Amino acid sequence: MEQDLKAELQKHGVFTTTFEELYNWGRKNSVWPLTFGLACCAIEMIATTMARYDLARFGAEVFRASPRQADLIIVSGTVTKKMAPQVVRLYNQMPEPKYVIAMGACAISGGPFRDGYNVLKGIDRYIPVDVHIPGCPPRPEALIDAFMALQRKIAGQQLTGGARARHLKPETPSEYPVPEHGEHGLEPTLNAEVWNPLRVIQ
Amino acid sequence: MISSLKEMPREAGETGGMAGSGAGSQLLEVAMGPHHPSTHGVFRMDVQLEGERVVRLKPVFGYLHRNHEQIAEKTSYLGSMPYTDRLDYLCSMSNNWAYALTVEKLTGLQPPERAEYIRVIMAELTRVQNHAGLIGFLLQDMGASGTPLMYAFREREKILDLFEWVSGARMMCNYMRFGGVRVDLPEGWVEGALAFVERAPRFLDEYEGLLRNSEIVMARTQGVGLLPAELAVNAGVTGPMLRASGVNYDLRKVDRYGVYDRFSFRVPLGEKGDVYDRYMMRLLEMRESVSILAQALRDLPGGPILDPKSKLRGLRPKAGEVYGRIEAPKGELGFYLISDGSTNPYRYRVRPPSLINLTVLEDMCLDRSVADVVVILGSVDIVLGEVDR
Amino acid sequence: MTPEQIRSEIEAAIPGCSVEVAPNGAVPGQASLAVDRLHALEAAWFLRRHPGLLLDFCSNVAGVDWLDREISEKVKVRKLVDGVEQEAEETRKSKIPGRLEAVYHLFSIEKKQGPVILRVRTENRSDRVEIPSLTPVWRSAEFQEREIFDLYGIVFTGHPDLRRLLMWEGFTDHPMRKDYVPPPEDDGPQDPRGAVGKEAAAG
Amino acid sequence: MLGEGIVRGLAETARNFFGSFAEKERLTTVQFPEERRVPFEAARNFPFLVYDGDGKESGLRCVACLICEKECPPRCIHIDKSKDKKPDFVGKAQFYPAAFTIDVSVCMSCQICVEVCPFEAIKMDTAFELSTDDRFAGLLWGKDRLAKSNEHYHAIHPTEAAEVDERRGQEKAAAEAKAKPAAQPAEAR
Repeated sequence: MEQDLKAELQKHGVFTTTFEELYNWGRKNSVWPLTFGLACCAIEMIATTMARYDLARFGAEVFRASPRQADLIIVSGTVTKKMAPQVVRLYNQMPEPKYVIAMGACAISGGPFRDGYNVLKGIDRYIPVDVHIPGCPPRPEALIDAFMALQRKIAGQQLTGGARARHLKPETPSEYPVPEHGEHGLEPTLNAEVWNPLRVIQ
Repeated sequence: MISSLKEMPREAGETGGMAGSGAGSQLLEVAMGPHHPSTHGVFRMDVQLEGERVVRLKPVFGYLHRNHEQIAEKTSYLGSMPYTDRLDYLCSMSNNWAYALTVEKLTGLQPPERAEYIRVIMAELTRVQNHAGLIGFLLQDMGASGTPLMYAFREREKILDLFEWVSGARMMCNYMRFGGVRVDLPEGWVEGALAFVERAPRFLDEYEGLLRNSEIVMARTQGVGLLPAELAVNAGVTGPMLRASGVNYDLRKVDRYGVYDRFSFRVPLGEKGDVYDRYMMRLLEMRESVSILAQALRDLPGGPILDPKSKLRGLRPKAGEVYGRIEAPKGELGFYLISDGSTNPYRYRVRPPSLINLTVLEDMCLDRSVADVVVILGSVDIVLGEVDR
Repeated sequence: MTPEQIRSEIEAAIPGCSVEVAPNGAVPGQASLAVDRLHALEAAWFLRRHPGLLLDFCSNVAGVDWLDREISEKVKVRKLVDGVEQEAEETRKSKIPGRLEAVYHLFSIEKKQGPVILRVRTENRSDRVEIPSLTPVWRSAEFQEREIFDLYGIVFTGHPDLRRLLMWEGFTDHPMRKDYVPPPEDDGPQDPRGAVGKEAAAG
Repeated sequence: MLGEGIVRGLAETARNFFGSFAEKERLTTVQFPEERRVPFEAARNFPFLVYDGDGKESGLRCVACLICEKECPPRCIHIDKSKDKKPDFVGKAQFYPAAFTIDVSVCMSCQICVEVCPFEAIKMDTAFELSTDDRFAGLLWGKDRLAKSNEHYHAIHPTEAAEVDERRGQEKAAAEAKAKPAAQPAEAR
């Protein structure tokens, strides 16, 4: 249906929708995040759910403690090498469709602690990330902004056709290999399937 | 403790179904964490259970070990200041102070009077918001889901507004400098802080009335997690936890750092050292903090905010070492610095109160049930950024 | 009590114990007591029970890594130059062997005083790194000594539960040592100078 | 009496619930995307480069002295110094940054770059709605994204910007005054 016609009908009190839109509308307004706090950003994540910012207004009222009941993992804080396998395992245990928000500098790239021997330089080495929020820590408003960006992404996902959402493609994995603790660090140091390194083209 | 428990007479079926049918002979190993809603971050406890009773508990650390000490040994003295914010990320102002105090001891810089007062104000505001948050989390662990934490964060936001007003950031203030503070209080800030201090007793009454008399809270906290005074001292427990066991040791009174000797305040003490005492300790300390805040805001002098000898870049203290400590909301926060005369410290060590307070976790939890472990851990008040650093 | 007084009291009370007063060049400049490894535990018990000190609270335990250092000093010597005795400067190089060290900051809660700084040193940095654990005296050292064992590799003999504290079991390095080199990681260019735009152009 | 404490606690929550209808103070929620708190003047998030006038490239105050690059604790600033020199606001020939990159995925908003900058060239911005799905293109900011006008600086930190402008005005006046007597003896000779 054409957008103009739809808008016109809406003015007259006739609402039309496609199955895809209805389905995505439902999904985007009931994203349940995982109660998963790692470090400083987790406090801002909690602050976002509290009275002043109230993330519940966006349908994310329920923070689930079990990954089996969660749709979204907010990686909020520094992922250390000791913790990385557990984060990947939690991600693997979440049912599809699932989304990842990398909240704060540490989760994106290791942030200020990236020179540390026990700090993972970004969670996108092991699991795919949908939205990155820079900041150290990002303000609660920034998390809400990222949450809305994720909602827009969900609303725009196609259910059929070649460009359909990641979780609907049979060839994309739902689980990723869990890194192991080696003698000097994590093995492997990254998952080449997921990670896109920065290329400098001179 | 473990052996005595095994000898205890046991009724049939008391070991619970999970441990199997062999009466009391089988132990169940449970790993609580690192992803667990009640561990206040990424912290793991390897608990051995006999039925519901804890017979062994070993904390496992390091899930948030961010190598703060090593990074600090590679950056300049000033460059470590924003990293100290991220130690105990609820109390960045007091961490800043502890580090600034230590470097001042090392270099001989002297903060002016106004800066000292500002530091006291910031530290006490930090203490109020930390204790309010802690009580919220503790009550949440006991099942009072939501409401106390909501109240705590409502008040915390007001304090964070004050922090943001002066330093520009909500949590990671990076506000103190060696020999003073970074910027002066903006216009209207003191009035804003006074307005908060005036309202604070009302909030504290409300917060105390909310659950203090609740029979459930009393049943869950009184007599739980007993910590005798001798053990607390020997295990290096500090802060509200030590004072809840009845030991009168508050660095604000003992070391009299800053200008704490100019304020009149009391040091609340507990009797038994159980979870209830630790819970009440926080409530009482918040009231004392509010009284210090009122005095400091009343007496706040004018003048400069930074020692004129202090310089931002290229600080090179003389070779030597120093240990500085303050009474942070969680206990004695110390910094141990060794300088070799270069621009970065040769050795930089943080004495984390949260980590050392956990030394007695096993002693407090033995012979209690799993549900009590959660409450006892909550009453210790840990922040993983500081435990693992 | 000054560090010198404490030193003489320890040496009088514990036969064979040698204590060195290590100077401190910082502004407050409190000297510390370097107790020899073999008598460290006895010295610790002595300090804790000493009626004038009553150091019942061990606040901080820190590991320190001292690398092998070469110190060059300029010394004035008299030399015969062309038959005439002259004063000349000569640089002498001396080697200070590296060692690991555990530093204990002791306070007294009873007497509200402190700190007394105690240092215990290992023989070298590689194979002889045992020092006695002071956990039997102060339990607050338990986790901190484990941390030092983990990050510096000092083996505390007599520690009730000496395992790694922060890093995982199976990790073999001691990362806080000054000569620790982290394993190479493929993390692209650390320096993304001028990469903006070009990356987008590459697709 | 059993249950008394619980009733008292419930009374406390009830007072808050009903009080929120009467008291504005008890209503704390900020309906974020529609309703925004007025940002504090000191608020900071990520750095930006100030330029004077209209020239986004030519008006940059930065002279590529590399102090901020060196002092940045997490080392997220990367500068390439130019080969040639350009006159700055007082007419002195200075280098300029050929490339100036800030990796905001590393930046910890500590403001140390602002404090150490002797040229008032780098300041803190207050924008925080920066979420992106692109790890590199969205978070590696080059000169074109970092450069913001002095007017923008005035809009977000008015007091501070006014002070900076005054100081720069004095500097410029002093430089002009110095240039004049230097020119006169040369004519006399």
